[in-house]
Amino acid sequence: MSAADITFILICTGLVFIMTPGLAFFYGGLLRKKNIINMMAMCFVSIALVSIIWFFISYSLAFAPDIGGGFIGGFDFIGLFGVGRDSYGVYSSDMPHLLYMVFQLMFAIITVAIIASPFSERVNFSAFIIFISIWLIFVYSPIAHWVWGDGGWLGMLGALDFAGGTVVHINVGFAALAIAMVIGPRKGYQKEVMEPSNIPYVLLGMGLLWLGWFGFNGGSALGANDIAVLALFNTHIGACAGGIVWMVIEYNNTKKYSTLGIASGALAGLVAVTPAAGFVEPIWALIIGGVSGAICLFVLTLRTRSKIDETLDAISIHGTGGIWGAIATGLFASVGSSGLLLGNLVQLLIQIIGVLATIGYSFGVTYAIAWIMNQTIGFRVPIEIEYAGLDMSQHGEKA
Amino acid sequence: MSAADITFILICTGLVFIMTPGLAFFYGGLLRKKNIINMMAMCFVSIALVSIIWFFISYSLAFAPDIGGGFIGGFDFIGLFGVGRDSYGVYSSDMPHLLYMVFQLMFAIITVAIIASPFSERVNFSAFIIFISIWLIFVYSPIAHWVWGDGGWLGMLGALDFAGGTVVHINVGFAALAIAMVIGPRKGYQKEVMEPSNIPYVLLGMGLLWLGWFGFNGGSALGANDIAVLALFNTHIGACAGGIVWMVIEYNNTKKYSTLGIASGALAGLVAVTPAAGFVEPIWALIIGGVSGAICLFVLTLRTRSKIDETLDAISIHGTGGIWGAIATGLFASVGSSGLLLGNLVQLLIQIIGVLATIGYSFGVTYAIAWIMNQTIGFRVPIEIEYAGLDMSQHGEKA
Amino acid sequence: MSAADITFILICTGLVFIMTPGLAFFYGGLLRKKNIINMMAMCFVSIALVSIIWFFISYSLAFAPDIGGGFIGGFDFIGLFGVGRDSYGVYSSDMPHLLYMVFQLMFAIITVAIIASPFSERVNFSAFIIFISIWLIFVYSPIAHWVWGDGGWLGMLGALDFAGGTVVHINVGFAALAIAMVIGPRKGYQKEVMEPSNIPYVLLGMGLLWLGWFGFNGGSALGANDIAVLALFNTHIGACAGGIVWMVIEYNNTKKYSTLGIASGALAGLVAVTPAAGFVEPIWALIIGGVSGAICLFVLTLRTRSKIDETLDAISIHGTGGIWGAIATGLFASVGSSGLLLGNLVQLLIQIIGVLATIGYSFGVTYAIAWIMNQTIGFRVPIEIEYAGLDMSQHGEKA
Amino acid sequence: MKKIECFIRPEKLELVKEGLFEKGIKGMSIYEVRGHGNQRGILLSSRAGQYCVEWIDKLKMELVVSNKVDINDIINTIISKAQTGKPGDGKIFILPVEESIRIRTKERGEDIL
Amino acid sequence: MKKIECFIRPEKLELVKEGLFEKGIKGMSIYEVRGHGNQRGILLSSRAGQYCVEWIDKLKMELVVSNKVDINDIINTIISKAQTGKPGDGKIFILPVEESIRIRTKERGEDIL
Amino acid sequence: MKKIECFIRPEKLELVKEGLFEKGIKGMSIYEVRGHGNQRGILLSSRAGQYCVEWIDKLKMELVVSNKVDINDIINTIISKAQTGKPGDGKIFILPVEESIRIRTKERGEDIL
Ligand SMILES: Nc1ncnc2c1ncn2[C@@H]1O[C@H](COP(=O)(O)OP(=O)(O)O)[C@@H](O)[C@H]1O
Ligand SMILES: Nc1ncnc2c1ncn2[C@@H]1O[C@H](COP(=O)(O)OP(=O)(O)O)[C@@H](O)[C@H]1O
Ligand SMILES: Nc1ncnc2c1ncn2[C@@H]1O[C@H](COP(=O)(O)OP(=O)(O)O)[C@@H](O)[C@H]1O
Repeated sequence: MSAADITFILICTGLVFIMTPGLAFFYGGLLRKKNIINMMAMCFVSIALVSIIWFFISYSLAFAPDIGGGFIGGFDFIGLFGVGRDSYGVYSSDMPHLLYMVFQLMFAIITVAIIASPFSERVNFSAFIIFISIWLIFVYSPIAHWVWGDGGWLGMLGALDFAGGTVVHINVGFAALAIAMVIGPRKGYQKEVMEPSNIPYVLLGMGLLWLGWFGFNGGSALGANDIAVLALFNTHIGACAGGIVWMVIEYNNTKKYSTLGIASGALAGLVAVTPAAGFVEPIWALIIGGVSGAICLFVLTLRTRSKIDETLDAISIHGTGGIWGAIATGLFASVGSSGLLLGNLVQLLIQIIGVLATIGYSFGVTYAIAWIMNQTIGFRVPIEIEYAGLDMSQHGEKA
Repeated sequence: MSAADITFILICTGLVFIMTPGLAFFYGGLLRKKNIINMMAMCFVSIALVSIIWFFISYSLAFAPDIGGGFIGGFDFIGLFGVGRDSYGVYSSDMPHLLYMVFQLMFAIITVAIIASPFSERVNFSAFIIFISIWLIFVYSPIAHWVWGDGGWLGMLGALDFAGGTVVHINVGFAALAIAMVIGPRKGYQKEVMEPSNIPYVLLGMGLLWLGWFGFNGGSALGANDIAVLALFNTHIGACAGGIVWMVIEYNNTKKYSTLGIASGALAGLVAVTPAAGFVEPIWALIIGGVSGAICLFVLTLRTRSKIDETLDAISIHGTGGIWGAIATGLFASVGSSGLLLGNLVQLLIQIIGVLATIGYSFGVTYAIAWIMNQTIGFRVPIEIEYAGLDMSQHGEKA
Repeated sequence: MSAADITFILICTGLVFIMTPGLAFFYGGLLRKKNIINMMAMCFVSIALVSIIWFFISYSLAFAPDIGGGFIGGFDFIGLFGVGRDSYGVYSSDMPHLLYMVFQLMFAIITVAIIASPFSERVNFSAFIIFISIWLIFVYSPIAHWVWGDGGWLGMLGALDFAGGTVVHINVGFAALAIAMVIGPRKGYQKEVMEPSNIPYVLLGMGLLWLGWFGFNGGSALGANDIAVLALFNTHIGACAGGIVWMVIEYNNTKKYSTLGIASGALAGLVAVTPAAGFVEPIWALIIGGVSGAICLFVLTLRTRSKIDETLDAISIHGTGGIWGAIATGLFASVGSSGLLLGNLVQLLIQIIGVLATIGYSFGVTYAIAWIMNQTIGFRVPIEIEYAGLDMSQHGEKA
Repeated sequence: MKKIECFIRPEKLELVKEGLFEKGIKGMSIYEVRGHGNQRGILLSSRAGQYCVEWIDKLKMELVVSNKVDINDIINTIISKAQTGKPGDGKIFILPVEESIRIRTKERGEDIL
Repeated sequence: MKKIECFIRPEKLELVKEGLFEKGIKGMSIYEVRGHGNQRGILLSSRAGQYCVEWIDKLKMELVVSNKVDINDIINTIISKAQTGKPGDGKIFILPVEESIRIRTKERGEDIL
Repeated sequence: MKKIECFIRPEKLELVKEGLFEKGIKGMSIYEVRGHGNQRGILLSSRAGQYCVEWIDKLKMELVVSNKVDINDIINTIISKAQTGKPGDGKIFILPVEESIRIRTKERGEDIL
């Protein structure tokens, strides 16, 4: 075991943790004032609930030795049985297994919190709680297993995903799309003005997300080494490029420097650089981030014109940026791996398989879960409550 | 000396530092808008003032070699004399003495800031400043010495307190109770509505406190090792369990998912797990946190029905959670120590002695200091000012 | 290479990063509500833009081997050519060159963001973007080279600047003064009330700045060692002393405990201790910080009575505190160096040369750039827009 | 000229506005107010249990209309859009206005409305 | 019917409200306003020294009362609760109201108040 | 006595206030309102493109003046200070006031204004 690596991953765990409170502010500020608490509550309850389910079952399903042909982990780590202070060489011999587990937990939390996007401003809080519990077990855990689990099929195939482009971003993006399609748009969507109520909150959230992402991508090197450094810098420069590109395109259209545009572009850059962070040289990270800013803005514009009210655009940013990032990794990988640029077409194909498999599974299974829940329990609050805002009715609180 | 341990404790020092600004937002958001700045000022002035007193006298009283039968440290480290860049083997040979000192300082700061609770919305700022200076010297320093100081009697007795359950939480809880009893309730208490004015601030504060607690408990291992990992995960899972339990109980009563409830429960969990963090297996941390959510909510409910306006419930959360945590450590300790569950009844008795001694000293001495100050200088602002809010009168500022 | 040092500097990079979002809140809260987004946008765009220019050119100008008699670096590192995962012994053999580069980048970002001060509430956003791009290349890069660059003349001369007193603070302070002089005061300056609109934001910003400063100064030791510890503690105690001194002086004048005063004093302390952090014993850090609180308040008072609307007082705090800190380093240095107190008058003279050279270059060149831009593109928005606020006109957003 | 002051539920604003537009009224102003009346207070959550807020957020809409307009028609429009039938729907008050002036043009009288 | 508009100190709100309740008045609305009058401005702290805010936060309470109510009694109640005797206590204005309507029931007239 | 209600652009507040001071008027109150009228909505940026906010921030200034004051003079002062000539400059309304009382002293009538 290495004290330096333990230090590094411990701190990175903290950094990834703070992303979820950051997301609460990022997302909350984008909604109308009457629903801000509801969004923050969704993020904070995700922290608590995901952790407990992870403890008892999800970590095992994702990271215990495979039992289903690369599809799902077994029950060896149920209740964290055997996950202790010793290292577990399969994942890292430099740190206690417990540390690897809690670092991974933070990824699961933020992923589940991002999924709050399509639930914004219209959904019963009980239904949200039930949904995310099921989703964590049946969607997140298997996909995490495929890519990072011991014996997961995508990992075995050689798919490159440095810090969770498929597991986190593509997954959550398409899950969000499926949910949005099932539960339908907010009342008044595309008719009434639904203004972002607190842009400083969005920027506070962005600051914390950006900081946290250093832990997210840097920590994914699982050690304090040159790859961690590369990943951190790539993360940063990708975010910068994404922010500038989005801002410039928006400026061309509107002659305004939208601050939300800078923040959204930086987020798009961060997402796209995630799978590539430790595999590419910085110049490619810059390009990946910049291109992501353009693509995500394009998809977001299409989305906002469509009937699909995937309110906070997990699909347009996480979904789209995640796909582009996964493919870009297949194109530009050169550090400890090789992509198309180094003549390795196979890698690109593997990446595409990873993307398609994730989209298919995530969208399909999420749609099914959401559809069944919608038919049975039902997601939507009554229309008067939707108009009056969820903060008062669901939480008895006012922002 | 170990560079990895130095890194770890340096960063943990930063994490514990950020808890106090976090507390400023957590506490500030719970008060009425006209007093929010006053609360934040109490927290920020605590940072500055405690540091300076610590420099000149308190660190010595707490951590210099014992001179009073285990009760108080001597004057060896007055003005940080001899506390330098070399390590001091009594506390840790892995890091400079200066680092140990500043890490401990951050604990003193947050403790003093928590004590702002019973001063909320009614107290002259000058009186607050004087009070905390005295309290740091006469209450915090001795109790820190008992538990952690070189030759402190509770430490010698074998009391287990991983990261400050007695020194920080029980101590501050009962001190807050004593103060609340001396200075009396706010005008209009239990008659007028005293609504929390900014729940997003509470959640921002909670996010920072939670993050900081990783440094608080993790750093208390004083090294980047498996115990630090254990402490960090226990901290996290205890908070999660506390948050869920409180939320569920509240939901049963009110059919609302109170976001303040999630935050308060998580805080209760964090408090209770503090003394146990490095001594128990995760499953016990989860149980300690969950039970703490229930107990603290119960005590808080009693408190709010009582005549005692301990406004932000340091007693109900820090006091109560701290007692339960100290006892639970005596019950469930099994890592590097053994509690009742491993047949060690003595440990439980020692824990109870620790709890009682801390309560007695903290409550008694704080009551005496507060009583004398109240008779002489006086704490309360005139009633018109109390109604108009302290921000304008004490600070000339508006939130 | 050392994993512990890599960990430390990676985390410090994150800490310095978060200072800029912190500054967005610190500065934003001091302005009127109609301009808060504009200020935050200036800070966030600085992050993105500086990073990209740094990548392509500025890092090379500052840190590539000297080509101009100690005045400027060459083009060896253009596009980060050759700045990779290996260490570069000239700056540190303990970590990848890439890490040293990104750590330095964060310093450049915060410096450029501080310069938003004189642009507050009156400037076209396009002009700001153009200005900072030029300034980074022609002012920041050379001065960074002088002090820290390989072959820089001030560094060769033996000037002591632990973490950027001259490069960051004096530089930005006098640049801000020059800009303020060129673009002139806001309409209504000294006639209308221009109240700080959000003091909690200022305090949130202060909390993040303070935390980040641990990375700023601590990380400047470039390793997790006793000097890093010393620097961190000196940073903290200097801030505390500055905060208390400013608060007490203000209290004597106004009988109010201004929270902005505590925050500003702490900032003054942090600035002054920056060049000295790793060179002086803690007691001197405390004195440097405290004296800085007094001097900066004095200069700020003069400034607010003058016709110069250097709105957020980069000159009074960063400029003044930076000069005092640089000189104080020459007086009190004793760790790994020696100042006047140890009889080394030469050091003091060198410090004074460093101060004067920085002031001269920074003020002169910045004035020239600003003057030319003002004559050509023009900085000011039309007067109606200035009255209506920049958030709507420049960004299409409302806080 | 008359001034119509109406206190409505915040969530009804857009509906009322649309209704007035259809009647050709477009000059109006909105205030955020807190009101007290027949509606029972709202229960909010504190850290332990609930507390009752007696002051309830309402919007007040104010429109000055010309005597040429059928005021009962306006009132009926507002009522039809703002009504839920539960306590708290609010009230409408009619006040006399003696003069009105458009700042932009200095014009006076009913026609500027 | 009359409309009573009174500007009061924010900290007096609850007292005035209680006083009105005792008189049987419960329909009222509150606005947050900033006012100017005889009261000198308030000194606030900036980073250096103080500045004077001329606009002072006040609450405006508005209640429409029926002619059946003794309006002087209401005025006296408000005064007795809101008075401190120092400049800034505020003013009460009485305006005529021509009609009032309850949105919930479409009822009109004095009796809905 | 008359009540002058005027809706103005927020950035004109200080100018109007100064103008009124010069005329010897110092009692006044300010409300933050959102208004609708001839002014076209404002375009704001969202994450993608722009959206139009129809409700525009305005200030409403309210001043009750004594009959001894030349009301046209006051109106002209306000207009001269608040006018930009572009839609959205706002309107002034004059309402009758029946009585006014100073809370501090219980004095009544025109002289307290
Ligand atoms: N007499 C009144 N004067 C001023 N405002 C009133 C009056 N009566 C009602 N209001 C306003 O109308 C709102 C709704 O009134 P309420 O009595 O609760 O409903 P309802 O008219 O349906 O019985 C109140 O919250 C208050 O803002
Ligand atoms: N003529 C007026 N028109 C409108 N509002 C007024 C008028 N006079 C006073 N006010 C309101 O009443 C508040 C208190 O008035 P002020 O003159 O300061 O106190 P006092 O009535 O005790 O002399 C002011 O802040 C303002 O909001
Ligand atoms: N009839 C009205 N009743 C109430 N408020 C009005 C009325 N007409 C205008 N206003 C207020 O005045 C503001 C400016 O009016 P607008 O019609 O846009 O400008 P202009 O008077 O220059 O044509 C509006 O935003 C609204 O707040």
